[in-house]
Amino acid sequence: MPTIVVDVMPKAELLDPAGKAVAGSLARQGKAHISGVRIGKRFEITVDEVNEAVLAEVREIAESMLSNSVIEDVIDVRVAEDHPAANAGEAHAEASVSR
Amino acid sequence: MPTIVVDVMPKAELLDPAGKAVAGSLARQGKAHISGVRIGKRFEITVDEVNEAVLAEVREIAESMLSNSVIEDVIDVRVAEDHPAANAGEAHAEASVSR
Amino acid sequence: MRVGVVTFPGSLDERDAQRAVRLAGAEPVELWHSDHDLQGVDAIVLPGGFSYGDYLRCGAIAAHSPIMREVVDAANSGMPVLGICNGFQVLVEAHLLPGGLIRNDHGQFVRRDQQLRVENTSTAWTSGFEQGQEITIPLKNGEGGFIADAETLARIEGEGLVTFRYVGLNPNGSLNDIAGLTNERGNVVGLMPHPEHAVEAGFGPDTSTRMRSGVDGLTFFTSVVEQALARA
Amino acid sequence: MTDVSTSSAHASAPTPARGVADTVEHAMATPEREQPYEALGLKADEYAKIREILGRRPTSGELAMYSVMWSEHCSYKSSKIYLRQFGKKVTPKMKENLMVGMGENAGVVDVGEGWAVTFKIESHNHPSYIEPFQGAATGVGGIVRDIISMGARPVAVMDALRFGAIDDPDTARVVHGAVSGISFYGNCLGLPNIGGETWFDPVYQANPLVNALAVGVLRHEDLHLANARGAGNKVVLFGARTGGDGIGGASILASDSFDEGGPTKRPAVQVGDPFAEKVLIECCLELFAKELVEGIQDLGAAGISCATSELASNGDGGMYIELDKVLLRDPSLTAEEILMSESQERMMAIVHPDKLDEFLAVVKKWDVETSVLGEVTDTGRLVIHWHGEEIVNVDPRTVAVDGPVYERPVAYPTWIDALQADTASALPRPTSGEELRDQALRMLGSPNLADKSWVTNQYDYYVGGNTALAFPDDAGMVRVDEESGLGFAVATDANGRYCQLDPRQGAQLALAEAYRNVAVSGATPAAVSDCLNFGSPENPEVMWQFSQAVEGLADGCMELEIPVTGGNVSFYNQTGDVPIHPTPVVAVLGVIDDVARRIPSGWQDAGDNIYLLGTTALELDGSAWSGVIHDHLGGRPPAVDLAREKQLAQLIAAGASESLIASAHDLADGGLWQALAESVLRFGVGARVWLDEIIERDGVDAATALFSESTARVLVSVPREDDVKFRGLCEGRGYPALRIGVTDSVAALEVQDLFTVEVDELRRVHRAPLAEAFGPVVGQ
Ligand SMILES: Nc1ncnc2c1ncn2[C@@H]1O[C@H](COP(=O)(O)OP(=O)(O)O)[C@@H](O)[C@H]1O
Ligand SMILES: [Mg+2]
Repeated sequence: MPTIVVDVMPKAELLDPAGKAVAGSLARQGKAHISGVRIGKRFEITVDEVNEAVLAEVREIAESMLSNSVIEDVIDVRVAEDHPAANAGEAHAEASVSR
Repeated sequence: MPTIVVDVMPKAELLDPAGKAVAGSLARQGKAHISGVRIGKRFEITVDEVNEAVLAEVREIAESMLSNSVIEDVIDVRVAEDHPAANAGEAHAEASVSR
Repeated sequence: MRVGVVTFPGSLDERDAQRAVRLAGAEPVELWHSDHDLQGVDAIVLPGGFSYGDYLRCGAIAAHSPIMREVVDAANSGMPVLGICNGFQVLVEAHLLPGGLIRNDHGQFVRRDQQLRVENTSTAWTSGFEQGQEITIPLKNGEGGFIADAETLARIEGEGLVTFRYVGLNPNGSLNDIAGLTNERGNVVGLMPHPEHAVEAGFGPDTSTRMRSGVDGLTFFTSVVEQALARA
Repeated sequence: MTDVSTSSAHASAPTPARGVADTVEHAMATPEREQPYEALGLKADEYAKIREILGRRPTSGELAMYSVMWSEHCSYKSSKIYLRQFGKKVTPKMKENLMVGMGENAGVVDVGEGWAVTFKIESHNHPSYIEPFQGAATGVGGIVRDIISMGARPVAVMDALRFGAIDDPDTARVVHGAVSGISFYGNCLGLPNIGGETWFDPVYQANPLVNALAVGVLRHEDLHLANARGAGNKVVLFGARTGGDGIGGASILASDSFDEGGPTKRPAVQVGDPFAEKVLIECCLELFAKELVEGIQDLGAAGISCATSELASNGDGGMYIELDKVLLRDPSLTAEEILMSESQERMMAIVHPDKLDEFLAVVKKWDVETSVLGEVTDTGRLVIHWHGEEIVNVDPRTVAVDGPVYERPVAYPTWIDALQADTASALPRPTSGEELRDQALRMLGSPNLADKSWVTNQYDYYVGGNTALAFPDDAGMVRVDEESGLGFAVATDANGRYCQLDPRQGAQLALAEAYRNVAVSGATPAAVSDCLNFGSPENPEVMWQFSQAVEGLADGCMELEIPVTGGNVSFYNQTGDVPIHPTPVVAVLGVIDDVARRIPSGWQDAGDNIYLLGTTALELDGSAWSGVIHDHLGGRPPAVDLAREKQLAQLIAAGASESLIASAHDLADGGLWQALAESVLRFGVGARVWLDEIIERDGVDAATALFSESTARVLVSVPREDDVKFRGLCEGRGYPALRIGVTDSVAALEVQDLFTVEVDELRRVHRAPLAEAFGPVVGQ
């Protein structure tokens, strides 16, 4: 069954203590190339079919429930043509879908 | 500064209580097209530059620190050429990187 | 006076909230998440807990439940609503109160007897306190970090919406030590600490003189009852 | 993948393809087929026994059931012959208040006023090492389901934890994971955590112990037992869907010998969903309250195999199940995997057909998924079908009750004589005030005597509004009845060091300490549950330790006249060939008429008199002092005198009922010094103490007075105005009592003529070890 991927990230201007904690710990381990970490969520939503109506519905859910617009942004809603795990190692195509 | 995106998902064969709770709520709200939800994490890691060594380091961190291999899989580590938020609305290219 | 206490699947402190309502001299009324019926109550408490497991964002799924549509309408027409901990998160997710609540900055669940300063005594739930009074209320949460963007924060402070501030120790990284908020109208109040756990001597927080004897939380409930009496 | 409708090309061949059921018929037709019994943990003779019972080879489904149910974990095959003592060594008084004894999901104790309390402690050690967070979380989930199945409302949890050396690089991982797992699951269920233990010792390095305890309350008439009676009654599975969790081993069955592709990857870990469990609790309580179920059984280890065979064995003996009715999370699961799955948050109910609709309505109200799997029969057989074919046909008692029983070889450990001969009495003891102070602070700041707030600050003890005592007090206490104030208290204890020196006495010391901890809270001890953590039963020396510990515990309970109501055995706790110290964790439950009369463990007022009840001997073997200061373990643990413990408990109860006692704190690890320091630290009230009378009366030196771990001792503070009465009470009962100090408004602990420590310094030292090892203490 097709999967729609929704990516949600904390708003850039707000605190992300969890990301900060990971970045701090990496810095303490001497990982000098890494200057920042932010932690968001990735939703994999299995749908029975993909069409504009379904996509519109998922987009709506992404805005109203999967994210809280006061503190988070939905940064992407797209159809995963393949599960990324299946094609790790090669560039994979995902059709990005506008919000 | 360039960003490397790391996607981590709960292992497919394990229970994902978070996804289950969201799927249950969507079902109660009558969203009939959605049959399943799984919730993972999306890390945006800012690095000072992208090269094989940095990527290797991030891959290593993804496996050892950003995920718990007993219950989660790192499904993707890739360079985000543009912040996806910046180009939502059009197909965006992300170079996927093998694990 | 009848005070409704909403139970969501995963609510935990609803019986404590009912007890607090009773000890304040009012009648608790159980409200069920999937109903649309407020049963004619005069005020509402959204209790603490982990509604729907709180796996997505705390309070997020509960904010979409049927009863919340009624609660939002009632709140907008002035009914006193108190959100405690998870209830506060639900109020924030339902946009009845500004800002957001995120994972504690230290990443752990924390339980402690928390000192608070009462910053606003003109709300439905705080009129029995003195301005600036310091009270001790148990706190227990994993996601109590209050955040808002700079503009919202300035507005909250400017309009005096901050109702409680952490004193002595900020247990979760909340901006400006914010522990609780009210809306412009003062009928809706939300806070992370648990006043319903400080209503009965013997089961409350430690005080400076006696173990487990603090009852500062009772004033939340007597405030709303006394105002109702005054109006009647 | 599991597709029985497609007739496989191999269907007629001796080895069917994966997914096609190995039916009873097929098993009869292929008697010589090889089966992977060894990989499933069965011995050759056990496998032969199964063949003998069935009169044929088992089907792979039957093999799955027997292998999990005959495992050490489920069958108690090595421990059974010893555990029987708990049922035999009983006096009439011990049975008086026992509503349900050993053998059921959890024992039930009558606490008066029509109320009963049920409690049990269980281990989740091995899963908690592999994946500490989920392992510990599901440990809490599992024990709570045992409590629900008795018809009780769970009202509290506790956790007894043992980790490797505090500074080992792996310890922080296990501690962070286990503590946050317990915190997460218990907090989400709304169960106050009211106490437990946290120990560090290298012997638990790759084998942490995570023992979880749950307590439930019920009205007498609400008591339910899990059994399947009444032919025609429905067997219903409800709760979470069945997935591939915790069946690592079971995949062998489904693959190794049946499939050319090799084993599929099935995880050995289970993921917990406390929200699902919370809903399940409320759902079960409503089902019980509306009398819609005949019985409910929780699904824990061995999942459906266990629930069906136990329910059937405990009832009329027959059951018919259609396994393909089980709701699956993962449709690729085979029948064998479904039988063995340990997916969490599931329950099985026996429902009268007339009540099924109402049952389903309640379950629906709570959004819990359900499927009717089959019904109770009077055939005496447990018959399981898979898509219309019979894959299991067994006498359920042979699976659940009449499993193998071993009398394993027992050998007296040759090393123990030398160990016992190496007494700590020979170690140099400090004499100057300065030395004593230095050692006292080193002890207070050692991991096992240090403040455990790093752990306990992550636990909610407020929820429910009935918690009268919790950490850091000696016992947790919860109100049962809001009108009368009736309540219970529970404490858990075990000292692996003592048990290593002498497992029999060590077990009795654990019992004595838990008993004393309950007594000092003001409650009257009433019942015992235990979790026996040991090494491999195949090691005769371990078996000797086990036999000694059980005997000691059973004898001790008889002397104290409190029954063992249930518990758990965890074997194979070892790293390589090295077993852990024997660690029998003992939980004692007590009853108190009114929790308003509970006794605090620390000083709240200046000017009270401090009494030491009991006498002190040179008993430093196995002590915290010998371990911390000299890294020494040898000799014989302190003497136990259970008659005195009983007398002491009665004395405290009498003092409490006359409200003569302002605080009471038991003496255990770290001796008098530790009890004094903790009494100060509880509320920050200082004290002035003198040792000369102890030294004189008991003929000991100052170090012994401070650090000895002699038993049957308690520190009590008494308001001045009650002094005469209190002395009278002690004299009247012939219990030795010495006034050894007064509480003080000066924030310091002064041991007269020897040393003084400011409260701030005590606090700093006490708090340091866990924070240094695991990061800042939240909320401090
Ligand atoms: N893992 C834990 N969970 C809950 N409470 C704990 C835990 N570890 C220690 N405690 C609590 O901390 C306090 C001190 O523990 P401990 O020194 O072992 O007590 P005692 O010596 O009286 O048995 C007790 O109240 C105990 O219940
Ligand atoms: Mg104690």
